[in-house]
Amino acid sequence: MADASHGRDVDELSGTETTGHEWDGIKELNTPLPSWWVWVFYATVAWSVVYWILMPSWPLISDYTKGIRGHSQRALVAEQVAELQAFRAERGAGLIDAALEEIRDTPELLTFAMANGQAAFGDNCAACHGTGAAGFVGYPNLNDDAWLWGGTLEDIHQTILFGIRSAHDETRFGDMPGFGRDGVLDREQIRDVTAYVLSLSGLEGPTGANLEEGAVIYADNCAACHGDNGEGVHALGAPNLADAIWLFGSSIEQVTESIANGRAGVMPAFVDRLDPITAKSLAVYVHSLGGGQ
Amino acid sequence: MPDGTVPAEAYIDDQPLYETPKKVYPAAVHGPFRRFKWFVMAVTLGIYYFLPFVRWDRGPNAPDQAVLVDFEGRRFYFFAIELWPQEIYYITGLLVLASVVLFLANALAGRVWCGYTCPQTVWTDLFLSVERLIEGDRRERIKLDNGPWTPKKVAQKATKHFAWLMIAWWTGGAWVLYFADAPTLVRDLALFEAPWTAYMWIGILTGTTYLLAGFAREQVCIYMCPWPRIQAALTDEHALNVTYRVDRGEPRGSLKKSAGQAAKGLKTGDCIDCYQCVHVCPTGVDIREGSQLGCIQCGLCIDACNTIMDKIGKPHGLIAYDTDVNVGRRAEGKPEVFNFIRPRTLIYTGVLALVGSIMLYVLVTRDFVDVTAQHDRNPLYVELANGDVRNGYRIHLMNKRAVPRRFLLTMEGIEGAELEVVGNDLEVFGNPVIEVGPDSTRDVRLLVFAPRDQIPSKSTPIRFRITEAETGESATTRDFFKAP
Amino acid sequence: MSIMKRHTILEKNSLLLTVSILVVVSIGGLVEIVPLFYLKSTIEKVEGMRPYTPLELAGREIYVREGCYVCHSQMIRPMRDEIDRYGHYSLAAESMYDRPFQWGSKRSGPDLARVGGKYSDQWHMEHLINPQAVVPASIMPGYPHIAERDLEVNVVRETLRTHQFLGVPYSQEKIDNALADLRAQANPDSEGVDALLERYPKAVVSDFDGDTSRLTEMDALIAYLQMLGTLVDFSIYDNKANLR
Amino acid sequence: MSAAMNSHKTMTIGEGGLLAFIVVGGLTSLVVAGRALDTPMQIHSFIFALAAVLAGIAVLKRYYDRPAELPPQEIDGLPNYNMGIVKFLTVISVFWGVVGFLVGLIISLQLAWPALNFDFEYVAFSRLRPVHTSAVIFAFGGNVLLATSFYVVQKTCRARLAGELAPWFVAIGYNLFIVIAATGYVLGVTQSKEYAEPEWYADLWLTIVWVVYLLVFLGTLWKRKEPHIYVANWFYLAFIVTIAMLHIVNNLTIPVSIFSSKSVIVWSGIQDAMVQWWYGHNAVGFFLTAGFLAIMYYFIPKRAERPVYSYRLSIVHFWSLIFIYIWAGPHHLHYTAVPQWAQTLGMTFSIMLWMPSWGGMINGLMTLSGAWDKLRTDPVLRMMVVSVAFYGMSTFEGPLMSVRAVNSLSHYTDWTIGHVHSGAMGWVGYISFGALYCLVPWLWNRKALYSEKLVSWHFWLSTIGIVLYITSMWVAGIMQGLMWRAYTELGFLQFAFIETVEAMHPFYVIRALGGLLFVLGSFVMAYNIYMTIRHGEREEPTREAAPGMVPAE
Repeated sequence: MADASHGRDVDELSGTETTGHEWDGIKELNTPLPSWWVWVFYATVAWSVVYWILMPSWPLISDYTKGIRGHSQRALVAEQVAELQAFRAERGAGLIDAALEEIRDTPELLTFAMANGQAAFGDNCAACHGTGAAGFVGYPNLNDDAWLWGGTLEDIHQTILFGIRSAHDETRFGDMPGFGRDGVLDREQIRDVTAYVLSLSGLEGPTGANLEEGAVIYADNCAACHGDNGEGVHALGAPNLADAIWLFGSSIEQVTESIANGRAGVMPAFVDRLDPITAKSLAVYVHSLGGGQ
Repeated sequence: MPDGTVPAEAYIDDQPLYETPKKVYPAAVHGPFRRFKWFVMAVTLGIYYFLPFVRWDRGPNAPDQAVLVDFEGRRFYFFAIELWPQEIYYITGLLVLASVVLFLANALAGRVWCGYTCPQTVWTDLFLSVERLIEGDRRERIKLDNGPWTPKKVAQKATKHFAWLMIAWWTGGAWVLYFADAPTLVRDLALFEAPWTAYMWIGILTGTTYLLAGFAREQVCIYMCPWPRIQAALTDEHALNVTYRVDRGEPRGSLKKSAGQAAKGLKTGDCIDCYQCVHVCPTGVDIREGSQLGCIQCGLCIDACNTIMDKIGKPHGLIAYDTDVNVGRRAEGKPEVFNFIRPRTLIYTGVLALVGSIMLYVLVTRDFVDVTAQHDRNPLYVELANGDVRNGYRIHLMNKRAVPRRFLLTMEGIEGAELEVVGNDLEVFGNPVIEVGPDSTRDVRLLVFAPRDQIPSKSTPIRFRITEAETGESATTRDFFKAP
Repeated sequence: MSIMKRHTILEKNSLLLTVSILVVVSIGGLVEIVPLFYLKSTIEKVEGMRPYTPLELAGREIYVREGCYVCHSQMIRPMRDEIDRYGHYSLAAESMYDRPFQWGSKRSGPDLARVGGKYSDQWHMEHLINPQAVVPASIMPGYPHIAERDLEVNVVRETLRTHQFLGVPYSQEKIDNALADLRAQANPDSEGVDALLERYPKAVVSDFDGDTSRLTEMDALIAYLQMLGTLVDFSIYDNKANLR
Repeated sequence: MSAAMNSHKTMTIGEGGLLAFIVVGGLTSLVVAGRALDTPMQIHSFIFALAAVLAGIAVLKRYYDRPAELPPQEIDGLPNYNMGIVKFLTVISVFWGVVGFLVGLIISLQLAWPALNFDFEYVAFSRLRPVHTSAVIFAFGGNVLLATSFYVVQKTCRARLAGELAPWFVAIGYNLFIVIAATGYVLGVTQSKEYAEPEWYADLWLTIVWVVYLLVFLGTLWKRKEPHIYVANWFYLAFIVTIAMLHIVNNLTIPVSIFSSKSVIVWSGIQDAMVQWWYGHNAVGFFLTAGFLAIMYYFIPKRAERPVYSYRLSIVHFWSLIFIYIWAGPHHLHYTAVPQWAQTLGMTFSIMLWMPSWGGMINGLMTLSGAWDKLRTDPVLRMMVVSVAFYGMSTFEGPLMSVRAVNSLSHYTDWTIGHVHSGAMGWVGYISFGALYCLVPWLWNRKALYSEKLVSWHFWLSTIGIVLYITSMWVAGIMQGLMWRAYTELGFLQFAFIETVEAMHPFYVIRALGGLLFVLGSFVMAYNIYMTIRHGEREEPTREAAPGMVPAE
């Protein structure tokens, strides 16, 4: 087995020298490395070096090497998002001249308005109305079919643009006075009218209240805005009192509070914050949530 | 430690760290296997290079390229078949089919894939034939490589590499044509108006083709490719393999030596040790050493040996496709058997037929319409002024035909429920009808109104169905109706 | 003497071999990890980050216990589609109080980095109890036991103290009031709400599981989910100052 | 030293010390059990206490049963190998393998049919998945590594394993860790760091066990009769040393109380992420690669009876592999909040890792040149060669997936799962099966396995299983990635997330089928190994049993 001239151990099958060691019958050949292996390894190293030069790579004492391409993933994605937004704006250009109904009834415009409106809603409206537009006490649920200021596309668009009791000149006002606070009604009268208002939607009023008294007080003080049968008036932002929906709550305490101290929820005007396309999109989106009339 | 050997450290660095492998100079060969290889090469390369230009009419709204991977539109077109992203599972089926086919081929005839159809083999063969055309056959090439750098050598080498690069470039070019409309892309490429990714891919594939087929060649098969190892593990003793018939060939010797031996009455083999089988081998192995890693079983040594056998007047088949079983049987003096139908091949064929028919079935009965629903998560339901309850859904309709279609949307599960699709006026008997454009999807917002007294529970299972009136094609999806 | 020949020294000395291995495998980690502690650019400057409230922290432990991280990532990558789907890409600063981090490595379910405030408490509760009841195609397991089980509060203070020891800004006041804060957050009518909000601005106070009479694990988990990704004030966050 | 003590029996320092350790440990566990602040801690400290009692009895029994003299280092000039421990570890490896694969099958079925979670917390997917990963990596893989390392280090050093009780402490202690870890996951005890989920007390315990393991291994190397340390032992050593380093750094936690199972990690957020994936990736690199390359370096040349292909390739690829591997961790954090410089390093080093990884593949495969015909007849060798092929494929796919552009598509999807399983089932699984099939007849003095035909069955079942698994996951992952980033013509996302979940269903079914075949294969192996141990070979062995056998114990 051993090569006579060199005293080296050579594997018969491959004709390669071994290292001369043996572990539990295992020997090692002294085969040189395949050249392609070495060259591909060098190539990967060279490629890495180039990559390090181009891109942010090595950490230093107070900073890291930025790479000569000035690459930044965050800058890149900001560009991509801006591009996408520009693309969408271009696609949405049709919204500028389209009437709101037209937007709703044209699938391409609607798809755009819905997606755009949804994104804008999350950014601008969700804080008060909730991300699902289900509202909170004092902040109307936009999903249901009760609308203080009207639920047509045009009404919603108006409300979004100019707000309610907002600082904008064109905003809409409605005044629900504090009948107790202002001394218009006394405690007993408030109790009676509370019972009457609750009875309009079949709810139980405070004990001991006089419903007939309440009806009279209602006719004198409330019907002007809320209508004779409590059906409400959109133009005044006076809610329907006969339905199942209560913005400020339907408990005796809550209704009493509303009558005694009044209510004046505020919705900001968005006309200066949103571009016309987005405002229209929002109107269509909110309308589509289900309550739109 | 065996005595008398020198310890490793004494001579460990006598040798270079790495060595360049001995270059293989395959010689030209003629015969049926060579002709078959030419044929396979022509067919496979022909398909590869020209398939992108084949047209297939799909109507006005779809591309007319027979085979197209449309990343932008996220569609895959293969003649009459069109796949959407969520149908990529067909590819799983194809991959499984491909591996079973490979297994079956292996059980029948070993590494036929390696020998004839593997791209590495095909392109290496192509590059070799170009090399042979320009630099001459084996002997000339060896002489050229060992000779000095004469102008003629420079010219020959330059021509060869130029030709190789052209082929490689064409190869890369053909690749990108599968991803866009081929004639347009060819024009754009020529006018340098194509997207940079196209040039990048062409560049990458030109480089890899040039390196792999021009230089790496058999090294890929010997060191890098996993299939030879798996193949060797999957094969069995009935599979056909290119085999040197030791019993007939040995003891080998030159004609003269054999004649001498025969004169002495000693046994002589048919192998005249002419080395033709080694010279024609594209991976440079000596088939007479038995089965080995390097052999891709292309059969060229069979052609070479048969040519020699003709010349010396001996029968063909000293090297032949043979099985291990027959090697054993001949040694025992039994007749040869070729057992192509055995449990293994039957199982493969069975699996192949099964997977194939499942895929065919799925493909034939493939839905051209689909619907999914997504319930509003916030709020789950809305109570309306009159006490009714409303739920909102996002309905996603898919029309996989190349024509616009109208679907009737209905809901089962709650009596008296009303459906309203936002911004959609079409309806039939109170049920919305939604139009979806050709080969596209549409999202609509659906509002479902249910009278309070008709709602059975807090969470009522419902089912949406979309139906195309003319064809009756329909699809359904499950969801729930939520109530307080 | 070549390197090859020198290698025989290592082959004959196991201790030297051990030490050499240790040195060779230490380098990569040192170069990649240590700078993350001293490079100022590693964590962005943001407004709004605060440590978890005791209830959120308890919810986070349930999130960890149930193995939510196995299927849900909390890391929105700076890619167009992820920003569209989930919101602003996640900042390093947003997980500065996360021990351990919950970035995840697989999305069998959607990313949760900004799930806070996206869905209603009620949806979360129904979904956690029986996911298929609200999302029929979901493959998520149901976790009804979370709604049934009372929240274990016996190591709340110790947990906060351990975080404090490791440098999380939990003041002594926060630790002292940990239990009160924990209860207040799950009951909007309770007295401690104002004090809680003072200690933990932007904390979401809600009756998460719809039952104020009990403090369940569901309360804690939903409280955690509802605050995810809501702390950083992106209206004043300077994207350009933190490019990387 | 044994000659001096032939008259009367005394306890060795090891025995006495271990007993003292057991008593102290047991008492501590009881105290903790009594005052535990949560149920899992109570259960676990009772398990520890019970283990201490049993271990104490075992040590004492062993002491009273043993002759006064300790086992000699050599008998008639031949090393007196300690094979009892290897036998124990071999059997327990098979057990954990079957358990781990089975849990994997269960969770894959849960993804296809979520009703199989039964709304029961202890079997929910999210709690069982760490059971699966830990069972296959640490319980199955770890025990195979312990078994083979104890076998290989003895054989290639021609020396008896260092210590008498220490190896048993390592083996039993390690498996106690597994039990604590697995029961912990089911009970909800986890620190949520992938592949490092066990809580502080389990980590502490593993640290003790691991240090003893290193000492046993080094001790045996010190006793070696061969002048040089064999290449397999370099890899084992790198595996043991590096895993110790990774384990300690990644699990630096402060318990909220020593009576509570909960702890708080010292790293936070981004640094924790970096440490975790530095650990996680190198658990792959040093546990599942270096450790199993060591197995390859012994069992393939041994089984094929061929010399190792290239000594110098061993050197070059060993050092380049361990140096480069450690850098590759950040490729798990591409596009995350980790600074891009770290991602760049992770990616480039992953690319540079390609050839060092393939060095192992070349050395494994080319060792078989000259013995290629043996593949036709020896199903065990067949398994090992396919394992090396899978190693080659996954170490090519790995660098590919570390490229940021590819990773942006593949990350978070099932492509990663497919990649991991081609490495885990193909490479780690097959090389382990091969080693176990080699070891069992050698250890129990059988001429051959009970049935080589059953090995073929195992091979075929699991190969088809792997093909189904990786093709389905690969395609599924790409589909998922493409669907997530698909936009409509109007520039809005095309698919809701839940639609991508729905589209995964057929793939999950195919994957579960693949898993089922793999599990069936492991049953066949368990039966075959059981029958080999009980009865020896059934058929006439088709080939000679491996030479160089030394009677066990």
